[in-house]
Amino acid sequence: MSQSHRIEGKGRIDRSRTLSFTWNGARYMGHPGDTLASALLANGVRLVGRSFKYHRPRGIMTAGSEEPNAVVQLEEGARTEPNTRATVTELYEGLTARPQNCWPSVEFDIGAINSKLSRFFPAGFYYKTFMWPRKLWEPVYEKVIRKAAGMGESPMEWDPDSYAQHFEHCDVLIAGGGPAGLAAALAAGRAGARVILADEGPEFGGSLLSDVLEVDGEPADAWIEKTVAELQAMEEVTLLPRTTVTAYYDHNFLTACERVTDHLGPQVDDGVPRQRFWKIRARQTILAQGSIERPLLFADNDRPGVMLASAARTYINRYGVLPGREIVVFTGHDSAYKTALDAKAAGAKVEIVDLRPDPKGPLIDKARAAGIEIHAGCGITGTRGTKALHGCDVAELSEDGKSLKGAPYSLGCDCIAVGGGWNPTVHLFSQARGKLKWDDDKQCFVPHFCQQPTRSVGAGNGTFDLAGCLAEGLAAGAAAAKDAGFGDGAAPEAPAVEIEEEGPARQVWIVPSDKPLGHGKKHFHDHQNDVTAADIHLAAREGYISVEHLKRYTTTGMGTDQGKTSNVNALAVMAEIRGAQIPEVGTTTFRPPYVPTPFGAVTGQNRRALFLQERTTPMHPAHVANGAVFEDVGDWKRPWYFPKDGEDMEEAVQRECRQARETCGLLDASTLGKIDIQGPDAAWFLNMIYTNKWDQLKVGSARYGLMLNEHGMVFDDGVTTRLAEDHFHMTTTTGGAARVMGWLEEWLQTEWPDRRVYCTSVTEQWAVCTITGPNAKALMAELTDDIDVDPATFPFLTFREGTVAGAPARVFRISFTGDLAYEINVPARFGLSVWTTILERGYRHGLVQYGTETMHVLRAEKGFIIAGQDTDGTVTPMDLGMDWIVSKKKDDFLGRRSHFRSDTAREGRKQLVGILTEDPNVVLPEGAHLVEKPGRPPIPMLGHVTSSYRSPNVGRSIAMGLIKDGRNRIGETLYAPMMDGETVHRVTLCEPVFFDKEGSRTNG
Amino acid sequence: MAEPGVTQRLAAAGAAFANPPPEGSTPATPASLDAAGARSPLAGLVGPTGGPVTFEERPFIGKISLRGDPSNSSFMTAAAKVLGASLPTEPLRFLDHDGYRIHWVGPDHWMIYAPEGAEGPLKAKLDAALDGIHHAAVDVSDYYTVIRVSGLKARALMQKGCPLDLHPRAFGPGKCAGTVFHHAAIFAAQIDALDDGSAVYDVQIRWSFARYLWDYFADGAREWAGA
Amino acid sequence: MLMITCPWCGEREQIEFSAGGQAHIARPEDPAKLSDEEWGAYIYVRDNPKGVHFERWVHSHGCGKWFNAVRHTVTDVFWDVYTMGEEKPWVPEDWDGLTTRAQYETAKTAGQTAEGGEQK
Amino acid sequence: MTKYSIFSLIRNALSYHENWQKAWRSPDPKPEYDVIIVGGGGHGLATAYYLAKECGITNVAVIEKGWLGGGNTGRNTTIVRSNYLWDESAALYDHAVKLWETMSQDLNYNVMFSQRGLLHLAHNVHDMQEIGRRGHAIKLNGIDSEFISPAQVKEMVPFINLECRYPVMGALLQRRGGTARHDAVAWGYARAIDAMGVDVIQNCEVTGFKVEGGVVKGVETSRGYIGAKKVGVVTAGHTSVMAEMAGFRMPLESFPLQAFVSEPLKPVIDCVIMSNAIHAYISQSDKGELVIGGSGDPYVSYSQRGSFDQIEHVAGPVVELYPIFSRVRMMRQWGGITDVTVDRSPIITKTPVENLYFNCGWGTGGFKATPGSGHVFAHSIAKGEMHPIAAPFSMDRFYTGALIDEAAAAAVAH
Repeated sequence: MSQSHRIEGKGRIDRSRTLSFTWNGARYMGHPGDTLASALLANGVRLVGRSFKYHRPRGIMTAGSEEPNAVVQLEEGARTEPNTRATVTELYEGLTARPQNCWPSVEFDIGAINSKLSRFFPAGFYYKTFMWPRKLWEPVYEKVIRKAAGMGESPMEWDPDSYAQHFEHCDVLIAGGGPAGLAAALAAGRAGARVILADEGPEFGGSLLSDVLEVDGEPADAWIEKTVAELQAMEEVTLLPRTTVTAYYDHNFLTACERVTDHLGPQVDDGVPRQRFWKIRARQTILAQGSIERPLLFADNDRPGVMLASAARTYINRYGVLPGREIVVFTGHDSAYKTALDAKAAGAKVEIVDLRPDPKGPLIDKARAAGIEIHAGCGITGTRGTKALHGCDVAELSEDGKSLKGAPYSLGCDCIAVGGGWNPTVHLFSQARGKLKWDDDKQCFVPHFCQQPTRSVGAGNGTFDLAGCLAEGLAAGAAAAKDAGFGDGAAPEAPAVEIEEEGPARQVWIVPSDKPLGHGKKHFHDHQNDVTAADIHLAAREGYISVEHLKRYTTTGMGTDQGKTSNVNALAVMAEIRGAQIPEVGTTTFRPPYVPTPFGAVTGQNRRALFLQERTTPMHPAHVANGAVFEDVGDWKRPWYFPKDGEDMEEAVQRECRQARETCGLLDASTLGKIDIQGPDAAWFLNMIYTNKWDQLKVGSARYGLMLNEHGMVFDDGVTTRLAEDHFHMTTTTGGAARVMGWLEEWLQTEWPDRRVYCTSVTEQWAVCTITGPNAKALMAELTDDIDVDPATFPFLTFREGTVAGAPARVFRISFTGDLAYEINVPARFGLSVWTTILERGYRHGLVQYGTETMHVLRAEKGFIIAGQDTDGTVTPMDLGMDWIVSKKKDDFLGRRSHFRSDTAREGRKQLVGILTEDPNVVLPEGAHLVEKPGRPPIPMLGHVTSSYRSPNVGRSIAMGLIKDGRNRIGETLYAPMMDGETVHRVTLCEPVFFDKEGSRTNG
Repeated sequence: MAEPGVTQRLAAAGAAFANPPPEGSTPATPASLDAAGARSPLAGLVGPTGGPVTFEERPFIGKISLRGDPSNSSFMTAAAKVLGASLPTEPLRFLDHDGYRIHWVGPDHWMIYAPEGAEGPLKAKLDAALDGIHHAAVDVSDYYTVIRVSGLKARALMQKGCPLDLHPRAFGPGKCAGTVFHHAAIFAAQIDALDDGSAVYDVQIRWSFARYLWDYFADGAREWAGA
Repeated sequence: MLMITCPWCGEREQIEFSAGGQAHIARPEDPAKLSDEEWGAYIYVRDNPKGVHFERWVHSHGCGKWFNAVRHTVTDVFWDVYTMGEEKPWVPEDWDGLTTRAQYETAKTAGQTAEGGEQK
Repeated sequence: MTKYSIFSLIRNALSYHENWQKAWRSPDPKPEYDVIIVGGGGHGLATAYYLAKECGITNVAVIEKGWLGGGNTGRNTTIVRSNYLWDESAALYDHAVKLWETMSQDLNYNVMFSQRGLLHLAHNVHDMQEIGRRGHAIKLNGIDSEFISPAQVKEMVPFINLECRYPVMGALLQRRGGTARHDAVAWGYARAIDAMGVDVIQNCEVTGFKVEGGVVKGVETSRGYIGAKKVGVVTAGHTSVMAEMAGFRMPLESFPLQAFVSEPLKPVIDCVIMSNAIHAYISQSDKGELVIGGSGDPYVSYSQRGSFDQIEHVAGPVVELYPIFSRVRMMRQWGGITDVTVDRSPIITKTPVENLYFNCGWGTGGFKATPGSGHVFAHSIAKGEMHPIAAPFSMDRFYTGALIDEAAAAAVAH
């Protein structure tokens, strides 16, 4: 199909190359430099989608990221992208896109029935109905609503592309590379500041690219080229085209999304990110995002062919596309006259409908001179054509603009270019907590005050003329640089530009039609969400007059365009209704991001293998080689169990448990937290941190300790060894390591700064191999020549230094199994070799390597607790039956006072007890609750099972739990109802020790 | 039935990881124990070479964490005697003195690098010299390893995950800082800067986070592989 | 994301820090002497002001040091930071109008000279 | 109050919707009320609703600083569930869910409560133990709760990445859990109480309490003094500010919590999915937006905005658990102020000031409790005696130590 609407010789597109693309199943041609929207218009395609609610046919309305209508499903399969703005999608060879929200097709859309029934779907209709019968809500009503709602379709395959993040710091960040932004960058750059200039588009220049203008006596292009060249030459200036500054957070932290390869179309992932997400900390910012033209609210203003005057001008001048052959420009402002003139020059038949009874000024004269007919004091009262505009009705308006004077007459047209005035793009300023003020002359919100160091310039600051933009940009650039410590703040001289005089504008917020508002014809202000002026009247009528209620009730401004073209019109209508001024009605908050941003871009590289670190011990390669199944413990990968050929978890764990007690076992305990504590006050410090006493502990000896928070609840435990008089080696749980280190530092630094104690984390300095079991001694003896491993001379809870398996080692005689055990600590670098040596030597001693599950079973057989499993932050040492570890001699330690609170001190709290099922083969699920008598829920619960295993060494299932008044209930029979609601297990409470109750095995 | 030697099976399996590393990073070679039976966390991993960014592990550097009170002159003098240079008290600075690299970590905390094997003697000397003076000299040589990142894109690679301002105006040779690289706490020191804009950093990382950081670097460097 | 000035390391990104809650809560000398209400207040009750907040931060991923800060909880602007043990910085009675650090500095100088530099 | 129905809708359509009544009046404050509720969010409005409907007290004013439902009511991720661990919590939240089930009909306002089912994913052994414990407890409290396998999760959410970091090991399913249209809850209550004669007063800020002899007499407001026999304060994030005015302190801290939505998509997720280990929770609104939330910032702030790193810490998990959403775009993000207690359970309580009642500390999870909270609070205020369900949530627990620690056991409570 030929590009029927191209204008010979116009535009910034590269006509030497042709790109083919597919829209809605048909093939079309375009050129490099086109957007999908400009290419569609060039090919005479007007109908590009259906609206959200009424499924009305819609066409391209803007030429920027504010587009409400032309949001399409780009590409298919893994790379499909819903809700993509055709107006900012750069054309590439082979691009494929289709319209959204229509079925079976955009031309014939069943959903359009909604349009016929639209009077039954006013704003908020769903709040008023679908309530009866209640049971139909989810299966029927809501299902239908959900099907009808939504826009594009989510990809259903994993995103094959890669993304990246980048932290950057700069002195001056400039958002927007139009005339003002370029000027600002120039001034700041020349002052020597670190500058980042980001612009949404592929090339800098902004509005200059859409206009026919001169700077310094030559076409604007030349000035842009010159300026960009100078900026590129500056070492400290970073130019970021195709980069949208998406959000402005506190303390001048901004984010920006750079579309690195999107304009090239789908790429094979060669490491170059599809998008780069910038996280920028700027000393100063300059916001030069320009402005967005306002549509006018007139009857049926949503036909395909109705577009913003500025957009029409952009299509003509930048893309060399004539948006229509018969164009009616509808405005109350001078600026739209430029569109009329450019369109006329490009060969279109042009007429102007001007709200002003007597428009005056140079542009008006030019239009008249060009022979363009001006319908002054008139408004458009209706439009014709459903899938494409083919005419409109025009009538003279009354003085107050609220009614029609004369009878409407009709004009033929296939495009209406609407210019309803300008809204500065204040989104980022507002996100920065900036306060806006209403400018009555300009009839728009402009930046007022902001607590953050930012400056708004150009159209974004309500300065709409080129000379002003350049001057403001240069001044702001120099001033920002100065505030960041560069230059004297003097602005470079501004280039000479022609001063455009503009006459006064006329604002008519709702253009009347021959019918009362809401009767038949529709005045749309939010084109995407189908919200009309009548809906605002309805909302007001029902009391939803707060701007936030209005927004939420009518959904105006809630679409993918976030109301860029609709919010101010909505406010204005509400203001008229309330007889208030627009600022009294207030603005809705501008929320980040400025344009929707892919989750993938925000995530960057932090996905898949890089989503979160997998921490492993020095022995990990051996574990992998030995076929370990791993358990996630915090972000550690710990061996869970080591299945032999064909074993399932149960079998492997039973074997490991049995063998560890019969002969000996080996555990990788490297993940335990380790903290080196030294200083004259170290013992005093431990007295405060732990519940038991430490000052008497002999050098070379170790002791178990419980750590409480100030609520008196157990939060960590471990064994701490006195290496020297004022030197301790503390161990913590794996999960608690960081928390405990932070806890110690917090108390030392904030509460006891005068105490002489230094804590140093050494968790990963040491790899830890724990050997346990009857044969541990024999195996140890083989591994070391310089340590006497005899339990008699190397007693329980002491430590020795020496050489083990060729590595310098600290060996601790501590045991988490209750059996004779040696905890061998070697520098991490030797972890793997020592581990493998032990495995090889151990074979003859019947050594079995075991994982965390077996570790849990073995400790449970002895009733040893796991902090975080048998405790949950609500458990005191007394609740655990560990009164013995709470010193009665100390009058203070962290958490002590809380034990005397009425509820903490009371009898009958939940206490740790052993639980034996009547049927020894039943292993209770952890988390199961015990009750006095089973029955129909609700049933009063006594507490829950914290640990439960099948123990080969006890020869039956064993469990522990926290049970109300548990210690007094020992011997009682209770019941454990299961989730199926039927099965109930009889259980008996007992002491939480199941194996070697007398503790005879600790010394082999 | 005799159990096959573990080392053979190690060799067979190699150090595969539960989650495959992202493209671009090579898996560890089997076990890769050195003669002394030592193995560093990144042993056998080979980073990109020749391109605009290169990185490699610098294993087994001796590392002593030293705590002490800088306002206590006897501490400062004693430490200076051992090291031959006084501990830097200016924040975020490190200095080199005959084989030792002394980093300011915090107002009462220094990290001293020493040649492999020299950490033991150094710790002993410090403890001896500081006997009776409140201090803590702790050997953390294996707690961390160091990855050296260098090249034209070294800074760009670092800024993919590090929030520090590494621009020459803000950082530079002789500067060091504790910071983060996404989920990993790191200690970064700039060793060198060349006129062409390339930089050299030593990034200290905890043993168990080393692989994460390495894989991140490897993935992040892919975009310059072609360059 | 906040930009926080560590008294030792200077301006750093928030992700290097951990928040430590209200500052200047001294642990009672002799907890045993406290009533349940007093003890409960010490462990659970916090100022939580809408306005000037004296709070603690720790540069956990930097130099590891705890320090205090004055931050306005509506503007989230840090007015001052100071090391543990240092005196609370002066804060104007009426801080409603103060939205920027600069405004605070001015008020501080003015206020302190007015009161002969007294801390309050 | 004209009844809303399909018929009234059609009738009004014929007159171009020009005859709809105001949903609520904008009255001037009377000199005195029997009860003043400070805070026009869901909880406050619900309190007034039950005062009027069940306690026969209609001389009530709801005083709102800004606009109705403008606080956390309009800022949350609309999740409703009652699968809490402790008996006290389960009682409170299930009381609420039961009221949710008939709310649209009770209020004659469609709050779009849909019990689309709510999943708590378990990603490691600790998670499994946690949902195991919670699941059994909920079940024995007579509340619906099921364990489901990864395969069943896959059936409900076919595109989920079960093999993510911390692979999905199972899940706890509450079929009666779901979502509701948050704004509609505030509007529905306001319309209903207005019809019963309650004054809903917006843009009226409470600036102080009048207390005589330890008894509250009324409130000073930006629209003058208003007397009251009893005052109930339900101001979420601003509770500490209110308490300060009344002369006491609360065990609360106000933290920012952020949430965000994606662009609207055709239906893709039908249930609510929560994950603590991979920290994100997600559902899809009737408009098609993915509604996503995560954890809050760790510092006190009243700015109703949070840090970007929290957004990042939720977007990452979303992509990890649901890699298909990588190309879907975040459309809008916002923040609220959550008043958080140390045990992550609310405070519904008498105060040191007689006849002054506080309902606060709902932290990140208040929306789900709206009707239940209002119901028990109304009865407590009316009787002058805490409702049995509310009693355990009194503020004494912070002195006796009888915390209801949902934080300790169930990690974050959304």
